[in-house]
Amino acid sequence: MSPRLSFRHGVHPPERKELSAAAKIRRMPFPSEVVLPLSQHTGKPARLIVAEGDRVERGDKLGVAEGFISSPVHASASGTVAGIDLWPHPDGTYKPAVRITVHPYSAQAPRPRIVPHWEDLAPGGIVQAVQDAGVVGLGGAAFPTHVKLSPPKDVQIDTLLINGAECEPYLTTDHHIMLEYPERVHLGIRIMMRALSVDRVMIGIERNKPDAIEAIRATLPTDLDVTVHPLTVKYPQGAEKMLIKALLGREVPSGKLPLHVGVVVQNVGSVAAIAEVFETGLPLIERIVTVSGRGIRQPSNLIVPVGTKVRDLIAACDGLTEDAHEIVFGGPMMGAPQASLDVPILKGTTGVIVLSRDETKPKESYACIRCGHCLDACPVFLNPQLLGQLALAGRYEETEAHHIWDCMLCGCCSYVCPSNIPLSQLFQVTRTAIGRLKALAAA
Amino acid sequence: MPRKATSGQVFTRGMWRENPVLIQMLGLCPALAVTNTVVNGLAMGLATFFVLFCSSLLVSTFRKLIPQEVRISTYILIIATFVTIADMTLEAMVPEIHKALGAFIALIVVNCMILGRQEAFASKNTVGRSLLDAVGTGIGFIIALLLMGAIREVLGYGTFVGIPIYGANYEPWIIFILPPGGFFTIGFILLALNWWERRKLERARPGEVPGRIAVERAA
Amino acid sequence: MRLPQLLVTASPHLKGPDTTPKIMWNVVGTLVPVIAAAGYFFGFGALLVVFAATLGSLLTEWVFGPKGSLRDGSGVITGLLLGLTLPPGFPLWMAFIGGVVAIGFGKLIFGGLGQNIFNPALLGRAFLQAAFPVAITTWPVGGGGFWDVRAENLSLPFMGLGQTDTVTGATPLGLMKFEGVATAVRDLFLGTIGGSAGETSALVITLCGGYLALRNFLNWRIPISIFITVAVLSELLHLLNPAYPGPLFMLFSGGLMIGAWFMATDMVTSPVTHKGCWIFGAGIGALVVIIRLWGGLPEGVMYSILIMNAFVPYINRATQPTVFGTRVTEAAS
Amino acid sequence: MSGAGAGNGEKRVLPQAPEGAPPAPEPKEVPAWRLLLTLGAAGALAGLLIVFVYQVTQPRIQAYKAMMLRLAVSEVLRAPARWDTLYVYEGALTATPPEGVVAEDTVFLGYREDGIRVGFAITGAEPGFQDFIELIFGYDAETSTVIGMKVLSSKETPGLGDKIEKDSAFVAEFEGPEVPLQGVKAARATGAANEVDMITGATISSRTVIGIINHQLERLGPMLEAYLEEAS
Amino acid sequence: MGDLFWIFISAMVVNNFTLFYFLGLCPFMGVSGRVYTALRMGAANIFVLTVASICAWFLNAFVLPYAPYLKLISFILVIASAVQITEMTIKKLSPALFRALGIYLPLITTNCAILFMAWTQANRGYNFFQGLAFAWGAGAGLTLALVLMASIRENLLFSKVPEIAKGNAIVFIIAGILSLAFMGFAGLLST
Ligand SMILES: Cc1cc2nc3c(=O)[nH]c(=O)nc-3n(C[C@H](O)[C@H](O)[C@H](O)COP(=O)(O)O)c2cc1C
Ligand SMILES: Cc1cc2nc3c(=O)[nH]c(=O)nc-3n(C[C@H](O)[C@H](O)[C@H](O)COP(=O)(O)O)c2cc1C
Ligand SMILES: Cc1cc2nc3c(=O)[nH]c(=O)nc-3n(C[C@H](O)[C@H](O)[C@H](O)COP(=O)(O)O)c2cc1C
Ligand SMILES: Cc1cc2nc3c(=O)[nH]c(=O)nc-3n(C[C@H](O)[C@H](O)[C@H](O)CO)c2cc1C
Ligand code: SF4
Ligand code: SF4
Ligand code: SF4
Ligand code: SF4
Ligand code: FES
Repeated sequence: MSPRLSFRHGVHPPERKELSAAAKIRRMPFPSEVVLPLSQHTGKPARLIVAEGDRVERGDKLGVAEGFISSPVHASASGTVAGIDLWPHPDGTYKPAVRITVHPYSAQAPRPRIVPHWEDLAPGGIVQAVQDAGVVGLGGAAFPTHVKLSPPKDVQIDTLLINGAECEPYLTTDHHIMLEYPERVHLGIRIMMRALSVDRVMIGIERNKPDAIEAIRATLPTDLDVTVHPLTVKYPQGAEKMLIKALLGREVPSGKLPLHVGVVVQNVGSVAAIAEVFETGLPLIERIVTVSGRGIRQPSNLIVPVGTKVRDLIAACDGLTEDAHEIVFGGPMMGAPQASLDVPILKGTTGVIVLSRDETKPKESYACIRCGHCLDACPVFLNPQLLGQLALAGRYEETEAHHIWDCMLCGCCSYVCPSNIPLSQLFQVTRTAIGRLKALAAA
Repeated sequence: MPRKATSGQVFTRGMWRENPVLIQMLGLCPALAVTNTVVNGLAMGLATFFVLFCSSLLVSTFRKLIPQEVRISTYILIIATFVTIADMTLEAMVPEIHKALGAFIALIVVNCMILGRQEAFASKNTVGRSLLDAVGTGIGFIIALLLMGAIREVLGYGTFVGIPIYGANYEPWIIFILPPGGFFTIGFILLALNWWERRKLERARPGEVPGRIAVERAA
Repeated sequence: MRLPQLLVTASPHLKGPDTTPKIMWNVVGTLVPVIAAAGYFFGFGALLVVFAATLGSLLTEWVFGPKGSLRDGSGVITGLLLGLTLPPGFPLWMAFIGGVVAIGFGKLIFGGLGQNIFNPALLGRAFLQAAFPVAITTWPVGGGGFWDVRAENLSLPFMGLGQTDTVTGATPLGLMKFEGVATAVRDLFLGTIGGSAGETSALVITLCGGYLALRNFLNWRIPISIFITVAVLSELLHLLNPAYPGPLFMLFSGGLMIGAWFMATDMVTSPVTHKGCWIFGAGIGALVVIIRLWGGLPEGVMYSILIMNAFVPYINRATQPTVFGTRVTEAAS
Repeated sequence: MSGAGAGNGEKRVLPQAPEGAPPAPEPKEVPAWRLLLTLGAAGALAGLLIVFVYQVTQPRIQAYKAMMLRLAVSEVLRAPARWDTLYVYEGALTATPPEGVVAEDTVFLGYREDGIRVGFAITGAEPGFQDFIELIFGYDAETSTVIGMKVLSSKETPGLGDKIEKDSAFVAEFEGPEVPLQGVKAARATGAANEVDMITGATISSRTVIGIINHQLERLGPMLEAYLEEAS
Repeated sequence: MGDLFWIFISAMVVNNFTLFYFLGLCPFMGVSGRVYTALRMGAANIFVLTVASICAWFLNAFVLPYAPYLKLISFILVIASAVQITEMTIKKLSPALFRALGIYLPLITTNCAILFMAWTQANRGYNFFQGLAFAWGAGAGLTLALVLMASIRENLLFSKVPEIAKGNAIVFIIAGILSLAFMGFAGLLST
């Protein structure tokens, strides 16, 4: 038995993965319209290069990367650009998006293209190809992957961590990728190892996915130093700092990045996406999404064209149940609630969770009783109790002194708080406010 | 620049509206330490009154002669003199009370209320006005001490000026003559004053949220 | 498709099982056996005292508290615990006043649930002890049937115990302190002794407190550190001078058990950090030993907890957790 | 009104400027002799007043003190006709201590009308429940009994600890018990000659009273006996 | 030695100047808003008390036997001047220390706690070391009360204290509760 790999604190929410764990990945039919926001990733939005009325083929560029920390956006279906307008974005705002009316009779076959042969490419070439393909992190943050693949010269990366933790309840996306496409994951790892010139890879998978662990183990390449590590089941095991702590025992310094401790963390989905780029030559235009929760009739794991509206996704899962109450993009712990059925699935959307009335949390909250449960839950060892009070009192400078910027908004504190105080939400709001104040001060 | 107060105002304001203890929070320690009975409070009040009155008289009389540089030392010297006199007089006349008040008579010397009145008023005003001010402030001080003493004695001993007022079987609330009771009593008085003040505000301006004012004040 | 009325709330969208009222009502539930034991050992009068204290608490909460605050259950705990710290023969009107003071000046004046600094129940008791020191140190002698209600219980409001010249039994601590007589530890453990209603059966209290600790409704570090400190200090002193009582006596006598399990652990008035809880508990333990052995009063649990309550804001300040990744930064630089 | 915010203590008029610096720059220089003169005049006036009042009040204060002492001594020594004041000096009692030294303690030896010694009156002080309890007690060295006790000053809790002076039953306990005294709870009294019933609810104050007497006698007892032997 | 220890403990907790004798309440109400300020105020208090204790011992031993009626006047004037002189010395020797304590010194020099300490020390006839133990006990007690109150008040900033209790009322009530809690130490000297 391998050692218990974990981090301190954290919480154990009900997993509820059984809803979709047995559903094999299937492809959903193309919807009649897809909506592709130009900002689907961390960093600058892509720059538009098509106009209304243009005909586009599946895989064509709609926008190009604007600078290094940016990523292009590609058409996920063949059709006509019906409009370029402000469209509801999963983050709750309206953002510029390209709306494509899907050609109803198209075979949706991409035009023939050259598949780059990764073994012949220098690391820089791989990075370029990854950027051109618009690959971003599929683990949720949608950070452009090519940036992670090009570490600064002065840091030495010694380990590549593959994040297969999938600690969020309900989600089974990464689970099924590992279960059904283990070879693709390994191919992606090979490519990344070449791009990063590292020779050690560790794959961390939570123990609640024994079949995925088995599948990945069974297909491990024998010529490389790639190892699989079952992890303790605990949220947020998949957060990169926690993963690094669990697997390597290293602590990423406050305010620093994993590369400062010589590590790059990549989600299994992102790795598989890289492999696909070099298998098919297609850019990142579809992804696997878990649709789950008691509010959906048929929980599924679907291959979804990026830009599909939730409405269509739900229809592909037999629709909502009577008591469907809340729709969340991502997992229920960190995911964003959606007010509209028109928001599109993005590259970084790991799942769509439809919570029924009895799964949503109670609304009534009480005064903080200083129980300290939030301190026990916080994986970054903050004092959410104090931070919450400071935030409520508007004492922003002190929140900064108490490391509000180290908070990863994982929601553990809110989850355990018996008084139901929306702590992590408060921190998010406070950080936005601090940012605005600073911008004002700078201007 | 506020208007110069009339003589009447000079006389009455210290009694209640600007009561030195309850409103200005000056001279707190005697107000708490010796008010476990009405009589002690009264004796302390009278002694303080005497010192305040005599010091104001002297300071305002000689205000033009006392140079800035040594004025504080001079005031302290004057105050200390009268306190010593009060101390010895009380000891000779009412030794029992003198014993009950203990060191707190000597502490009148540092009672910030007295020095404050010299610095803020007697050194700048005529003898007449200064005496009016001293009498007003002194009465205010006595009122506060009597109020404290009455509450504490009635609850803590079940007597008023030594006379039992509840009959024999009353169970006294000893806490009120102990130190915590002193703090609680002035706390209660301030609560009552605040409540009264807010009620007045609410009546004066119906519809307005009085909470805001108090929040500003507390901030 | 049917357009549902969508709920939009911030993440996380899941909520842990514990809620504040649930914790509070659980504590109320675990107090039931303790109260039952008090009734068993002291008779109906003890139950009346608990009832009067609770009535005072709840009425005050209802009249002056925020709307609906009775439902969260914390006011009930305050009343019950206050009642359990009083002698079974305590005049009911005084117990009622204690409840009023506990909630009014222990809790509501600070803003209500969660915002008070001092343990309300103990504040209520400290007030009563200072106001009516004789009544609160008048311990009934045993005997009498369950239904015998003492005359003192029913004394009229604002009136004293009367000149009935009550025969007072002594508590084990009083006996020890003032007359050098030790009580058998077995009696202490089972509860067949004199004392406040809740100071009796260490067995029942430990079982109930242990249940709360297992469910994480109280921080076990606090009682444990209290017990360890008291045991170690009293063992050391006992070795130095056998006239001092030994650790078992110290642990099982007086209000230490109910204080450590139910009162020091009030989350509102104890530190939020684990390190803080250890310090808090150790402080209480040390103060208990100091007051019991050298102080003027036979029992010091109540004062020890109140004093340490006053230190809690400072302890919280001083024991902030070390943020993830900051130790490394310091080491690296 | 109660704009009296919490910061009031800082706002009030301070004896000196808050920065602790000398007074702000003056418009015109005041010559030093005037400063000294002012202070000197004030000092002289103050001295004069004080000395005058001192002269007037001192006799009464002294008289009162003497009266209190007389009352106390006559109370604990059952109204003796006269008494000697003895000083404890270098482990012995003496009626006339050497000039200029401060005696460690004083005791009073009382005589009846017929010249027979009643006993010693001894003072003592120890911390009680709140603060020091100071008392005087009469002691008959021949029979080794305490013959009276009076509390001179205490700050014990009214209604509880102050019973040591106000509860006549307790005070009467000290007429006749043998030393060393033994404090007991009324319920457990055995009737032994050295027992003193303690006050319920004020055990600590009672014990302090008993303790003061025992400790003083432990210390002074041998001296008293030595003095008596020498005198007879 | 034991004697000195008990004098210290007595002045610090059993008969805490602020909580039982109500001394130094004005600075207590004024500067107990922040822990940092309270700590510095406490240090300044200990400093002035030390100076005052030495002065009082000196006066009591050499001056008052000859002129008892000058007790009050001499205490107040000598303590004030001595503090002034030490203050100027500190300013020269250690400007940093002066900055930390300086602004509080005038505030407390003529403060009741200081005078009471000197007065009581003289009345009880303490010798030099007993006097210092008394002064430091008193200073430690003042600091303790200040710091506890300050940390509680910092915490109170987060509480929804009812409007009528805001300001001084709640501070007095907390002081009352502290005083009540410290009653647990009563009698600590008697056994
Ligand atoms: C300016 C910038 C540079 C970054 N550089 C790297 C990098 O070189 N290597 C890397 O692993 N991650 C890098 N990141 C990404 C973060 O480490 C992290 O993966 C991203 O913020 C999302 O993390 P999450 O999914 O845990 O929230 C960078 C982020 C930013 C904002
Ligand atoms: C609280 C929290 C939990 C996370 N959990 C996971 C997870 O279970 N699996 C995962 O792949 N990424 C998770 N992430 C994101 C990772 O930190 C990290 O950004 C990601 O693994 C990097 O890979 P990517 O760039 O390929 O997405 C989590 C982040 C946070 C802040
Ligand atoms: C407010 C208060 C005041 C007290 N005052 C005194 C006191 O003045 N003298 C005293 O001996 N005990 C005093 N006590 C101590 C208790 O009454 C103590 O329990 C008692 O001395 C023990 O005696 P008992 O065994 O006869 O009850 C006081 C207690 C409290 C709570
Ligand atoms: C474990 C636990 C212990 C508690 N102990 C007390 C207590 O000793 N006294 C009290 O008044 N309330 C107690 N409460 C109730 C509640 O926390 C208390 O009334 C708050 O202090 C009110 O703000 C307790 C609650 C819990 C969960
Ligand atoms: S919480 Fe983060 S790590 Fe876990 S499944 Fe979701 S995105 Fe992945
Ligand atoms: S949201 Fe922030 S404060 Fe709360 S547990 Fe997560 S990291 Fe800690
Ligand atoms: S979990 Fe909630 S109630 Fe408990 S300390 Fe944290 S914020 Fe307060
Ligand atoms: S003596 Fe000091 S603390 Fe007391 S009232 Fe006067 S200034 Fe305030
Ligand atoms: S009133 Fe006491 S220092 Fe000012």
